[in-house]
Amino acid sequence: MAETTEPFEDPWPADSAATPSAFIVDVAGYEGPLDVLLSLARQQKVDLAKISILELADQYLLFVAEARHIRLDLAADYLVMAAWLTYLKSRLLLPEAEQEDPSPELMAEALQFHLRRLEAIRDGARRLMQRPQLGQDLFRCGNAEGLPFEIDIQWTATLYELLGAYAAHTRRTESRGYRPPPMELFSMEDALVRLRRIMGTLPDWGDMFALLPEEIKGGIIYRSAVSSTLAASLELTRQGFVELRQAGPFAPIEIRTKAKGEGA
Amino acid sequence: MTAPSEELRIVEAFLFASPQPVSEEEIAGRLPEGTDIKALLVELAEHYQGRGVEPVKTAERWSFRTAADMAPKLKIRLKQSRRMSRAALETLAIIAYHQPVTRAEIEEIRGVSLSKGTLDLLLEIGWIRPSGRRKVPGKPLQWRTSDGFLEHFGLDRVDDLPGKEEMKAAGLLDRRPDLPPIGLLKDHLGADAAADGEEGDDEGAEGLDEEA
Amino acid sequence: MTAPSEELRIVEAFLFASPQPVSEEEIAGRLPEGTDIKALLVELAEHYQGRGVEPVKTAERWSFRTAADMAPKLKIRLKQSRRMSRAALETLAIIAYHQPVTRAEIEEIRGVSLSKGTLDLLLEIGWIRPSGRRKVPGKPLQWRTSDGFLEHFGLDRVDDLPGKEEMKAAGLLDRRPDLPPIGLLKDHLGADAAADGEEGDDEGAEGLDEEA
Repeated sequence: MAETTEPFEDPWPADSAATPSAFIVDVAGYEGPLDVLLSLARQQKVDLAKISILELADQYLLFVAEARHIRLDLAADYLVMAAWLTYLKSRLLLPEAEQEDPSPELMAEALQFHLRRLEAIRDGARRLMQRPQLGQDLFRCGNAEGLPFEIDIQWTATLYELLGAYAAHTRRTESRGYRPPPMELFSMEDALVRLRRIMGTLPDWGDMFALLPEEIKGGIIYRSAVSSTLAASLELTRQGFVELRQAGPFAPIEIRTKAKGEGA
Repeated sequence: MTAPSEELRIVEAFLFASPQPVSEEEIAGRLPEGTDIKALLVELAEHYQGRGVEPVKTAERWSFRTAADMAPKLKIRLKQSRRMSRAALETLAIIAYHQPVTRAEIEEIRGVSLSKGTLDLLLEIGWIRPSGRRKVPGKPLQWRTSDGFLEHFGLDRVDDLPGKEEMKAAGLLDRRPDLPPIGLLKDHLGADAAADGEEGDDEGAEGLDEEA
Repeated sequence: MTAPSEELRIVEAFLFASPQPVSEEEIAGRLPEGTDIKALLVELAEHYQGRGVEPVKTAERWSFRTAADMAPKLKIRLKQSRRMSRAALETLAIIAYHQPVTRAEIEEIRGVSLSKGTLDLLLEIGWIRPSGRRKVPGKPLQWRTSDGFLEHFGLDRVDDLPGKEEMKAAGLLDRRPDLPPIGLLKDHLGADAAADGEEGDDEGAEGLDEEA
């Protein structure tokens, strides 16, 4: 079945080029001299290890000679191989007199090895391509949904960052400038503002301390209010806004707005 | 188990390999005419009953999906670390240094109002814990740092927080007595307090920095 | 048929849902420690025997694939497969069987110089990858096949290549010097050899036929 579904072109022209004449016309169809040699060797239809190197050399030299009639620019590789085979052939034909190395037998064996190796690779490539291939014969899951994922957030902070934040906060608080603790006591200024506001509405004498704010009766704040109000009243008297009187020691101090026109 | 029929195998492979869910018409197009597609799909569903994957029909089209209960087992957990915002860090530092401390006190110390998420976040991370209620009107919850906090920051005890003693000595960490409300005084301070409050809102909004 | 174990269901769902083939380590990470992964995979393969899809191991990783004999039924033929030149195919086979192998060795085995586009093409398809440099003068780059190659041809390991054992046994994968005198003669003819290389380039350019 793999044959019928094989989408690759059949890349080996060897079988179709089985006649010698086809070789000559179609030099470009070969991938180098080794390719030609392999094709020629296959024509001997014997095990590549037992191939007749002499016959092979003759066939190749004939091929090159014929090919040169058609293509004078025949590639160097072909000519190198032709030269080498001529040399090998001459060595093989000579009686084994001198022991030059490499011996012609060894050279012939090397050529056989190369041919066998190339054929093995071609066979491997063919078998590889006959395997069912992904996306062509086999399919992976077309719509794999993927793996759901969940993100674990890990909050990180170093001790240095923690202290840094606190220090920054401290610095920020300080940089707001010096802020005295808010005055808890009733200040002279508070008393002045308050007395000025109240006095306009009081036509007659009244107990000065009865005018203090209701909500601060008792405690240190009340006492501060008493003293600051007294001081404020003295100041207002000096300015001529109010009059003060006291019937006797420890008697209530009375206050009233100074009548208009009476002068200071 | 009987060997599956050729038709069933085709349906199975087709559902599996198709890039999109396939309609019953499309399935029929792959099979000899007259094949009972519905029966095949029922057979397929039966076969996959109780397995890790199963054929499902959505919007009139079929596909294989992992069984619903497999989702937690397949989940990939990605860890992502995030840095804390300045507001959260500062809040945490204040709790660490001033504990036990109420929300109102944190706001007072920071001088800005606390965004809602900040304490929640710290609680979720496990760095703070509630610790009883303050015995004042409204009984506000008090906060302390947790053992998780000590562990994360490599501390044995809260007292090991460096600098605390020095800061205390400088009076920087002293809590001032609360002021009794005096109308006039409040009026004087009113404007500044309001301005501070606004700043706090802005900062609260960025309670959670989104940093990669 | 007995109900599949929870572990088997997880393996099944995991292989199915993962966009990439998964290693046995990755599978183990999803299961309780000490689970016999190999036994589970054998069990899974048994279950899918004769069905339309089956678990396969390629490049040491597992995934589901449609059964090979389903091919004709599934063929959609949306895109025509690339046609590779003989040079590209042989080069791929040489890299596959002889890896790691240098460019010079590929040329020696084929007995012809390699056009530039051939390796590029195989690299582009994602079937080969460079793999270190040979420790000989010139430090030539060596080539190997990639996991993508194994996956495409459904091979678990390079050793599973068809006929590899026989080739090895016959000594055909041994490294041998080039035909000695030929090397010498080639050096003499350096200039001509370069011209030949150019011709090779032309051929390489048509290595990939784009057929609609």
